[in-house]
Amino acid sequence: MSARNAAQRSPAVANEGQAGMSASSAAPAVAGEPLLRVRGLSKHFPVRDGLRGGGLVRAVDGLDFDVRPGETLGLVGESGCGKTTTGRMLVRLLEPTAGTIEFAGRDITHAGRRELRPLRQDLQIIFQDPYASLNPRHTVGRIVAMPLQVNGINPPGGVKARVRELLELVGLNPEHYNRYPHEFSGGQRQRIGIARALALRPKLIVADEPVSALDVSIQAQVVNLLRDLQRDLGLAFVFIAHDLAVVRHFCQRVAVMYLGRIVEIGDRVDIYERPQHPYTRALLSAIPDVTKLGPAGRIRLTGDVPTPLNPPSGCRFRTRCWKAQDICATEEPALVPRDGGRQATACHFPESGPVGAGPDAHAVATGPGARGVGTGPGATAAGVEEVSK
Amino acid sequence: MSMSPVEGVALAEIGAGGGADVPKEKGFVGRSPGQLAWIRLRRDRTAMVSGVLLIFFVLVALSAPLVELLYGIGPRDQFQGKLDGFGMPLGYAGGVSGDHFFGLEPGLGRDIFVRLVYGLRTSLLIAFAAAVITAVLGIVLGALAGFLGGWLDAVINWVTDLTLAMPFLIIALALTPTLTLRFYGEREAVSPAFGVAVLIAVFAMFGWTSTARLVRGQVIALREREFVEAARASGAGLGHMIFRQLLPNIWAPILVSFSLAVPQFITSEAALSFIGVGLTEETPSFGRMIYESLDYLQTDPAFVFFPGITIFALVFAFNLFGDALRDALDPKSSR
Amino acid sequence: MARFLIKRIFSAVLTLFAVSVLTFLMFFALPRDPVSGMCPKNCNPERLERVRQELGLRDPLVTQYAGYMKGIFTGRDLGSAQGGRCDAPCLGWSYVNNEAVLDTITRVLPVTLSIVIPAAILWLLLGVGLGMVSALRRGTWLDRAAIGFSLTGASLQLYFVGAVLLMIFVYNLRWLPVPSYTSVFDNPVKWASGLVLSWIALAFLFSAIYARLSRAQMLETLSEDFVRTARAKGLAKPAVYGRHALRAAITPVVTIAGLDVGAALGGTVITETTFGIQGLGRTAVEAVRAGDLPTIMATVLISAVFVVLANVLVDLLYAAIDPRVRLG
Amino acid sequence: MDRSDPAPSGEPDRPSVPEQRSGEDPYLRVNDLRVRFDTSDGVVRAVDGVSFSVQRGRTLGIVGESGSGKSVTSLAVLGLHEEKRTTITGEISVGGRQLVGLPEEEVRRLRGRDMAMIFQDPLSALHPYFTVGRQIAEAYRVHHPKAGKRAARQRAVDMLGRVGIPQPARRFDQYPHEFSGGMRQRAMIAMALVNDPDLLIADEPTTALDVTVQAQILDLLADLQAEFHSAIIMITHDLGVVSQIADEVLVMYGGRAVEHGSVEQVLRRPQHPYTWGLLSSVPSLHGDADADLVPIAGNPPSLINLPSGCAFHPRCRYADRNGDRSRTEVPQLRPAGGPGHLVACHLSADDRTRLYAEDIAHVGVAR
Repeated sequence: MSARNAAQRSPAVANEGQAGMSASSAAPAVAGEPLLRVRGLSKHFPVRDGLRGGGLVRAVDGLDFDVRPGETLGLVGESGCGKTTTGRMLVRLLEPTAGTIEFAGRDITHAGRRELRPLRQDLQIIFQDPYASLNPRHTVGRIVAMPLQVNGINPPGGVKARVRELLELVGLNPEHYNRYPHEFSGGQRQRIGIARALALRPKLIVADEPVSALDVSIQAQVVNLLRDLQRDLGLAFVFIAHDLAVVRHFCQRVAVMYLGRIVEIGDRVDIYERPQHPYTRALLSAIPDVTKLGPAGRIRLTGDVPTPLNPPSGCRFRTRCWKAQDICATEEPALVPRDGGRQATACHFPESGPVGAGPDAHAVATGPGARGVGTGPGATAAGVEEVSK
Repeated sequence: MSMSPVEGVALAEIGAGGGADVPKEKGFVGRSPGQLAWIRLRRDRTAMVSGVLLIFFVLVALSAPLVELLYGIGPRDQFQGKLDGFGMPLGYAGGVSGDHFFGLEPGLGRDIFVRLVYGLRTSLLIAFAAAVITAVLGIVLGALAGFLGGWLDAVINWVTDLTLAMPFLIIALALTPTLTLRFYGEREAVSPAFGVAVLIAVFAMFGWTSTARLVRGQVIALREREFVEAARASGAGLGHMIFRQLLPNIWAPILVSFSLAVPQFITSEAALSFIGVGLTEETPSFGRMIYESLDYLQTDPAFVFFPGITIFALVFAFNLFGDALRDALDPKSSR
Repeated sequence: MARFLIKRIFSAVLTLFAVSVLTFLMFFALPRDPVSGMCPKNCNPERLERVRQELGLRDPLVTQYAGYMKGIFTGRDLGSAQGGRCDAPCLGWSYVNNEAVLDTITRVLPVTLSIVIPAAILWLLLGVGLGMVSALRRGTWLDRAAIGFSLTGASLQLYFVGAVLLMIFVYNLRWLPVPSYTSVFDNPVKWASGLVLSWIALAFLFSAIYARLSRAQMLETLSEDFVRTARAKGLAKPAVYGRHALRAAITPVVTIAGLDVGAALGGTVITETTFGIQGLGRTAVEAVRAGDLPTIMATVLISAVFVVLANVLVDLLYAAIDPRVRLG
Repeated sequence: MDRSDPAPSGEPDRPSVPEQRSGEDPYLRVNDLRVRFDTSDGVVRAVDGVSFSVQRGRTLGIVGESGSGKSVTSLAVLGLHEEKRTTITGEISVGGRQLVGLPEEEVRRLRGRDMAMIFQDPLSALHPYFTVGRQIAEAYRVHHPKAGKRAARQRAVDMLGRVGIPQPARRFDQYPHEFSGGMRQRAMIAMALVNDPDLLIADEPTTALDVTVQAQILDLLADLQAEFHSAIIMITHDLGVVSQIADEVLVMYGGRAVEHGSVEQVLRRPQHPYTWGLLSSVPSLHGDADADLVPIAGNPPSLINLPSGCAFHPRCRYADRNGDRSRTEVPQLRPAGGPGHLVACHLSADDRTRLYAEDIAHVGVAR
């Protein structure tokens, strides 16, 4: 199957055509049309605030990326970076404020329910919380059959046979058809959610933190299952996660988000071995590494992520960046390839080389820790939380 | 008095994880949350006792004519011969005897027991009908307001506030004769069935707000649940999401609120009769009997006692059962 | 905050307006002729018609309504038959009681307040106290007794309890006088002894509901993480329960209490009828029976004002208790 | 074997807790701790014979999945379990005082003063209606009844500054919901340390936080430990966190300790198949990203109905190597080679060495 090929495509080829990321300069893809093409995607939530009258939370602010058939793109970032909002917009659970989403060559940005219907079958979502994502009053059979039923599809052999097939595919006993979600463990529930997403034989699945609510020993089971499915069925994935190690094991390409923007996007090898954006480097070095004992010499970011209600001018990362200069406050860096690198980075002063070997090895951002927080105490926490509700 | 909303009704099962719900490997047909609640209910002695009592009350009410036949006395039969010169029943405790289980009414000398049996029928009929209508109204309005939000939600909310701001008893007091006069002339005899229908209508007008608020709150809490989003992401329409995904998850609190609304309507019906609205003299009703009995508080306490205790037993049984039902549907709520 | 208040007040005014219009319409459909009740015997049809004209009952509804509203805000002249000039807030003239409605209200409102406020204090103390104790002693005999008490209370009828209380304390034991109202400023002892039974009856029923509610709230709060944190700090139990848990558990109780008190202030019809005390509720009932429109309008509006006001106050109170609530 | 009769400590085949690296007595010593809850579904043996000790200035990591008993252990040390339904046996000695059986009032006086706790979710662990500062000052005043309001406030502001909260005097008067997640956890830490406790228990303190904030908090804890010289118990499911901060590691499964040793021993030369599973199922930032992870099969057990014998046997790839032993006999902790390294496994030492080298050493973060 072509999925195999896709998975093993050489990074050089896979990366071409993705380098120029802005809408105008996006070069035509070499390996066929992208399955999903996102340009300038934005979501702004109005917030009401008793004192200041209100404002806009720019949860997602101008994303450009493509996903090709059978490709896995990881969307990583910390809480509040807009990755989940992006995922919901892709499957049209949220209405984008601006930008376009093209799926299989069709603009679906504002398509109505009827227009979307044929596309729904190709575009599915897996949720984070295995407890909230299954209707507790429905049997497993009904849950998995729901997408078929809703779309009035009667597969050859009948719905029941198809559901059994799906349950088997995700490693569940097909005889458990008549059981209820509460009779399953977290990992098994997540498998049920995956079976439901597969029911319509989609081409692209948005997986929103599919393993972060699971116990460590169960996480690996589900990651392996998703990898197998991706390979065997030739599925494309947008894999949303905060755990960079999990993303590395699942995704061919990775986009790093910060405050509603993509700050770096590229092939797995590039992102993990040669990250250029200081934020990517800080993220990677912050992950506790079991292979190194004791406190590691890591990049310490001070402060918190600023509020998306009032993001910093210019480069949004500058308030926590140890390399920030005057230009960072005035000019927003574009997401373009730098210094001959293959990945695209939105930074005026990109780094090079592996984390820990570059000049940032022991970089510690100095200055008052308040820099990231100073934009208004209540706003940082409350603004973001209001949006997430 | 306000009809206070059912508090603390949370969803059963969801997130009730922990050591208890480990998959059982035997048997391939699972037990639904409803079946589990039923099993818990069956194990609850209070629930079973109050449930049996309720069924008994309902059976008695349904078979009122049969009771009359067996008892041999009708609700309108008068036994003036068993009253003394002041119209007081002869004998002890208001004339309790083998012929008249609960004694006789002073004045008219009617049999209290058989009138209570018919009063029970009237009260239960009104209460159940009102509870069903308010539940349907409340579910529809609450679910729409909660799910769709926006201006519809604002309008329904405002109407709810308005309804709550109207003094129920006073409006009911005024509305009942008004409605009656719209359909019957000044001197025409009003059929008892019409009186009952008017009462049900008045209750429906004022009673839907608590169910609507409850359902609205539940729907808002569930609306953003991922299983609803999963349906939406699969292209499900409004009907599927409300009826297939949401409502099955809020039956539990609705059921509890229903089981507690019935005794509330029984109480309200009695309260209305008490201030002199509602049913006509010949329709036997709890409230009317108590209202009339209060004049005999000193002279014939038994006349106050029997209707009072019967209505208490009925409402108490409902409340007990409602509480047990809540515990069964939501094991976390108390205990 | 200011925005919230403006919005809330606007909605409240709209509600009151709707209540007044609805009441007005409803009572004009009332099948009773107030005028014929005024002179039962020696009235010929012409004279009745003249009185109707004089009272404005032949004017279009809109004119009548506008006149009524004008009276409330600016006062109006009601004509010699109705006491002449009526200053704002003019609630009209009752042709049944033959007095200005405002005078009726100022006479009966203190009665209802005297019934509701002490009863509310009593039921809150009793109900919340009982609920808290039974939550803290969950599963003990005390808890079971409290649950039993509250279920019993919630199943009893106000008029039944009232009747039994009257029978015991007034007629049999003769400890208390027949219930009546005396102003608290004239004779506090008489005031209390005349109303204490109504307080007990109301408090018994309501405290049952509040005991259930606060027990459930307290149980929920006790399982919260911050209660565990308070214990982890080494706080003694009274501080943990009294300061940390109670504060969070009481909030929803306060909300419901505000609404209940608001509704009760609008007239405790059953209580007043049972004990034969002439308060707002009984006045309203009598007005309805007599078709006394100005009095009906006044009592319904006052009762709606209490409910709406309670709603606003509860919202403000909620924001004061819970810093997370932002009024916006 | 009859395991209902717990072997008293000191019995020959029961190894003592790992020997201490210095002469100092351990500040916390837990011996054969058993915690049982009575529930409507049956008796939950949440902790079943766990022993460990921590010295001041050192950190013990307790690792396990949900339901392994790790959190219950820490709550039992502080005496925060629900008294009515919980039975605790064994020894818990804090600073030389035996806590099991001590009246609640005396345990309370130790709580927050000698031993303090940080919880997983600071938003729900802080009271939503009180200012952060007031909650910290309150913690100080409980144990310093003579301190005035102003002194307590000063102390709380100092602590807020100490844990790296900017503008502490202003932050004192803010409510928890006005803090960000990381700041809230810092405030929790300030509250825990306000009385200079000798023992600090941190229950998954970084699980709810982002990685960059997690790194800040771990650094902060290490700095504060150097400053206050307290003993720390770090409860976590994340081996990465343990590798950064712990000196010793206790791995728990189904309410029992399955492996215990220095961080070097447990993470570099793990002896228990469960520890292997944890290491091989965690994806790594290095090595072959395309290689499949090696997960642990099955699901964590129910504490009400624990598998017989070795609780891990239904999920263990090597359970059949010892005939029926894994199913029938509960393995006891016994020395596993290195000094103080203990493991509860029926596999022979040779088997363990060979299997680890063959199956595990090259996957996941075990590499």
